[in-house]
Amino acid sequence: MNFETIGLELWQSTGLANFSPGQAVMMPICLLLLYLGIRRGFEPLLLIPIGFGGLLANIPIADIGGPDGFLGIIYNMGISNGLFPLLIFLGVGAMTDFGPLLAHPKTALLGAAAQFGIFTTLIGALTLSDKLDFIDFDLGDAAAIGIIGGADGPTAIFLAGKLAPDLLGAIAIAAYSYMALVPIIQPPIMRLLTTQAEREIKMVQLRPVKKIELILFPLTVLAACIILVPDATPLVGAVMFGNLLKECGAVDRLAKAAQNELINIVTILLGLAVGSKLAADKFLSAETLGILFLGLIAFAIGTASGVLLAKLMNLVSRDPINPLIGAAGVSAVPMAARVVNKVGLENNPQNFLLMHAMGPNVAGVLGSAVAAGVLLALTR
Amino acid sequence: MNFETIGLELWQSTGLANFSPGQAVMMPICLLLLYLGIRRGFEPLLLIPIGFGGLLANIPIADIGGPDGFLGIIYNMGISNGLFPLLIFLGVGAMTDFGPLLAHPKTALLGAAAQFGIFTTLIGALTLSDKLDFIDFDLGDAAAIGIIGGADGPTAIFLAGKLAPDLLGAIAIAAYSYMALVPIIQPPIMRLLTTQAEREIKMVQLRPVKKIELILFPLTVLAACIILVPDATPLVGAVMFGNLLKECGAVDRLAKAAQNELINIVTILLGLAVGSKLAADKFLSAETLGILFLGLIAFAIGTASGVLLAKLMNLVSRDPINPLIGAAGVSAVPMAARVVNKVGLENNPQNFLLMHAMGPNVAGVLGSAVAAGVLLALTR
Amino acid sequence: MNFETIGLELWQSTGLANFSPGQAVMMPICLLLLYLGIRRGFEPLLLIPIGFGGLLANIPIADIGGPDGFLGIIYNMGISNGLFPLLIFLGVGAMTDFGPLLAHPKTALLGAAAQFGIFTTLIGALTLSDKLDFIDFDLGDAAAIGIIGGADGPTAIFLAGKLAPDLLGAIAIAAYSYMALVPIIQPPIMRLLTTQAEREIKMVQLRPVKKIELILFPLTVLAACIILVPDATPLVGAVMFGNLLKECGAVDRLAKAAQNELINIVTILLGLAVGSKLAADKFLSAETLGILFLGLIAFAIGTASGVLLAKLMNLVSRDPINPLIGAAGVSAVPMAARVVNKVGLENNPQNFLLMHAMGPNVAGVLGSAVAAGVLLALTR
Amino acid sequence: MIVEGFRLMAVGMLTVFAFLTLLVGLMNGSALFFEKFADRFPEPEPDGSAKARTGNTGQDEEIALVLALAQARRQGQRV
Amino acid sequence: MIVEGFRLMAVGMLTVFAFLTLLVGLMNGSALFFEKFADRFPEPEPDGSAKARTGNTGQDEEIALVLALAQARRQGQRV
Amino acid sequence: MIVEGFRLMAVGMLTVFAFLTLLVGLMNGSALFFEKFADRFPEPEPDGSAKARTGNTGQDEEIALVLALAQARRQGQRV
Ligand code: NA
Ligand code: NA
Ligand code: NA
Repeated sequence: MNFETIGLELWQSTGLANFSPGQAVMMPICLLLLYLGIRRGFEPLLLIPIGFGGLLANIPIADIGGPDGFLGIIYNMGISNGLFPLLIFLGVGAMTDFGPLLAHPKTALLGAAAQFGIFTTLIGALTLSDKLDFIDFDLGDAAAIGIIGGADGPTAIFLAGKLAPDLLGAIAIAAYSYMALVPIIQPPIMRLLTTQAEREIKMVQLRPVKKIELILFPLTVLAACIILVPDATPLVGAVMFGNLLKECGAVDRLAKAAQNELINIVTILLGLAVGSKLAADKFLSAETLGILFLGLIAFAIGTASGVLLAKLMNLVSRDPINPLIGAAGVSAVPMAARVVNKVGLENNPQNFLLMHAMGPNVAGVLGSAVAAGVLLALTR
Repeated sequence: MNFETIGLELWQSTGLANFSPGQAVMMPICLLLLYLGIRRGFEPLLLIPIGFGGLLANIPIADIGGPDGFLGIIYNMGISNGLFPLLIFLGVGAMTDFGPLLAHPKTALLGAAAQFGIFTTLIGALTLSDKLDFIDFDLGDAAAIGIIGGADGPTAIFLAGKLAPDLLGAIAIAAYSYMALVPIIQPPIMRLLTTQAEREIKMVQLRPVKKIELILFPLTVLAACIILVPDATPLVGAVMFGNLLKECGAVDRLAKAAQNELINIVTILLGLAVGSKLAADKFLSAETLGILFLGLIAFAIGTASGVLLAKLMNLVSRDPINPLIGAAGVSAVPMAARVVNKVGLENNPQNFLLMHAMGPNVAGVLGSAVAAGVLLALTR
Repeated sequence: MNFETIGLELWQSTGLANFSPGQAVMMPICLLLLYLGIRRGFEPLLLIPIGFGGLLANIPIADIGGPDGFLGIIYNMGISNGLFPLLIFLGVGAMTDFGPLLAHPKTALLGAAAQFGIFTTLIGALTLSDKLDFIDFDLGDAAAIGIIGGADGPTAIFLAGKLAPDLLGAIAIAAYSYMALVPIIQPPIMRLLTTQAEREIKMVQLRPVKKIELILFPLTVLAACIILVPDATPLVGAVMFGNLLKECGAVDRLAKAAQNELINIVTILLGLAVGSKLAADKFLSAETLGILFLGLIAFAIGTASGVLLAKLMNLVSRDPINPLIGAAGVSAVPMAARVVNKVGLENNPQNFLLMHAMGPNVAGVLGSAVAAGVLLALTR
Repeated sequence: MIVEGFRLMAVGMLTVFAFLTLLVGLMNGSALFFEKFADRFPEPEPDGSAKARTGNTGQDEEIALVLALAQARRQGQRV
Repeated sequence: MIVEGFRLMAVGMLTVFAFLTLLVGLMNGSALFFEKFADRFPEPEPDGSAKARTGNTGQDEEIALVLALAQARRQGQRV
Repeated sequence: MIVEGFRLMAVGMLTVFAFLTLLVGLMNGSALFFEKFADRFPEPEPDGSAKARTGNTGQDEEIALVLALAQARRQGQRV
């Protein structure tokens, strides 16, 4: 035993002696995510596990995000194969009420228009990759970046896990951060594209929806998806299975399990595993900046597209649609619908748009799942 | 970009253009399962997930039931290795009260007699395979088909997953459907084999059972199973571990977890994964018709055997046994016991047989688990 | 069909005909564990699943603990890769209040001193292996045995799963049994090393702790661990992630999931899987006796070290510390803190030491996790 | 490759609109159908009596009741 | 192979009956035993006081109480 | 190999003490810091109003309320 040797050995085994510059940079970034989640209420259910997972993944020596590490094991158990995002979607379906959409079907089209942001961003990513030497996205990467515009965490994680696993960390963070920032991103665009008169439009009250319609709805959606976009059926099927459990009334204990224990446990595991992709060597790159920039564009264009289609529909439709609700088509359920409600109330304190906005809001979830299916099929 | 090419490509990527005839036939069959589960109350906890899983498994292109698909992944995680049925059994054990059996031990024999349906059906399957050119069952297939007569979902899925994975879908559906049909299948047989006088037999009231007997019971059963049929110990052990958690009183939080979150989550996953075996190429065959036919026979023979043994026991026993309770020996807990109660009340409105029927009912679970162990050992 | 052959075959398939002597010996040992858990309240949440798992693992023919058996599958799913103990630790973190430690930081050192038992025992194990021909421990084995002195189940299982899987059964049983025996092991040592006057020392009331301190605490601990002992971050990180979920106030549904469904389900699975290591061929050996003996030493030395450091601190500290609380530094949360409280009350019925003892108690959890990290790094 | 991006946009937006348009049609059709045949699909009462109808719940309750009775009887008759 | 089926039936039904017969014997034995030595295995009171006996629950309650007190104290003393 | 054991003890106990000593320092520092700047980190009220501050809970409640209202409206208006 040589004390000098032991001392040196001790020092060399510390984290301090082994920090890479990248890891040192990532630590405050992950702490920022935790701060945003805890203090600012930015999607805390996801950003807190992701941020903490990011801390763990950037610890020197321990290699917690590696294939034999704690987070790497969870990643391989449920992200690389797509299982966890689908189980989350199952729980989301079991918590979602599609009644407002059934009460006013044509607002579903607003949820289609908002997906325009996805594809514009995809082209933007390819252009960026083409113009800038230090950024390099292939088609799969571009598709996974575009899906940020879907404003749907599980869809983005599912697609990124399949098409661009190295970008998964940045994509997930962009998706959840911008979803949390919807109250800041959307209102200026909504105001810019609408007149005061349009924002004051009162919509006709929603018709009552029958229980049998609610029960058949998940099967209807699945049928439409099978007929037109079979590649989207894993995502759409998971949501709709959850929704059938909820609506059918015969299996309440399974519905409650999907809404609670299943989604909570999987959220913890999924968040940690996504955090493992914040390891410095993957996250710290020009690509990440590009992804954050492109994600913002995606949200903006999606919002604008929804609003503009609503205005277009008013040209041909009998019952007027308040174009603000088009902004909810990006999904970001239920935040975007709340933003619509808030902007509506600013213009007319008696104009409650929340339920009207829930229609395009949930349709946007289906719209992005379908877009993800198309992208998965055509870029694989 | 050529619009004609895109149009063709789009069309070729639709589900409509890719439906195989088999898949088209399976869709209404799966919808029927959902209808039976939701509207008719046919074992909804299982048939709804199975039916929905069947829809997903028959979607063209998506290959959701394949090894890399959503359902295929779940299947390989918990059905092919037997884990999910055992965890369900653990939860079943944590929910089962063996008190009625302890209060009247000899009714356990009725749960043994009812297993005669399993072995008759096994021979029937071999005979069918022998006589009909278009049906081909090997010994393992026949054993897995026979176990339908055990009227126990987890046991049937466990055994079929090991011995006849290709037939798993048909076997699970037959098992759960006939369990739901017990109120239709059993009463005619019960009435045919008993006289009015027999059906009116009143049984002596059950003795009180001590807590210590309930605590020792799971260990007693495990001991008997180890001594005689070690091959059945995974199934019997899982039930009895769950029951020990429930009865011992020292680990209520584990018992509640087994009764709720664990069994609910696993039921969702197991149901979906079993549904993956409804893929047309596996399900649509003469074999499936054979299985449905044989399964019905199995239930009928099991019922008859239970009733007949009860009559036989009355020849030698002091305290008379109402032979109706023999029918509960098939298991199908607690449906078969309820049927016994109902038929009993038809003949004597003061004769409550439910608790008396619970004895053979739960003994039937053990009986079929033991039979499954024997079959597993001798046909592997 | 030859009846004699069938009879012989039947007999040969029974457990009775196949019991190995070792298996026959293990059965009463496992029953003893169940008895201790159920009737004596010895860590029932763990010892009941472990004992039952041990019964299953020692059943002849069935090979339930083997790689394709029920328990073997669970073992490979979560013990060999360390996942289950870490998830348990996550739940433990979500249930632990570090307020008492924050209120009186320097008592953390008592949780450091108590780890002396770990390393003494390690050396003891190496000495035993050196002196006795029939006992053979390598360095990894000795480290895993030493960690019994950490008095922390998940840490012990995590480390033994990595360094000495064959000894896992004995190590887990020693750890949990001695944790349950803390009320018997510790008081004599505590009384021997302290004077009546010392045992009557009243400590100053704990200062109030701010919410923000509680929220930052998990991040502080993680930071200290990253800086000094990155190898311990999987264990420490899991506890602290759970604690952050609890304290941050923004994700109550995840915190509740970690405290309930996640930890309960994982406890069931972990207990059964640990039980699989009670298979006779691994458990019945001179090594097991050695482990039980060494584990007891480890607890005793850990207790003594904590008490002695408290006395030493009183020589230099302003506010006096009741040396009894040093005994809580072994962890065994919260049993050891309760023992301290009880011994304190014996000497002064007005002297409530429980909250003061909780500080070293939870610090001991961190201390043993750090020790485990060092051992993992240096013996691998 | 940017050209490929425009192709994806065309295919993708077409598909998304086709899907949701089809869904609008199906939802409208379903609404009309159940409006027309409302008498053949009676709504469950708002007080949740629908739940009582499903075999499952009712049956569990009955069994639970009987088991509780049995337990009480056992405990009451204890010497 | 049908012959093999009959062999399975013989072995299987024998085993099932042997198992459940053994179980009947063990249950009857256990009932007799605990009847005879009822005084040495007192039944827990029906009001569930048995649960209070297990160390686990009692201990958790005590700890929870103390923790709650501590929390209250901390919050009460806040400036 | 026993020598190796003593080496492990030295390294291990040193590390454990270093870690917990560092932690003591950080905890004391944190206590001092938040004592000094207590005005800039107001404590949430003991009645748990802190929870109401996090966007999440409040938002869920609002949505839940609206959904409940909508459901009630739907069921009330049913013909
Ligand atoms: Na969307
Ligand atoms: Na049965
Ligand atoms: Na410890």
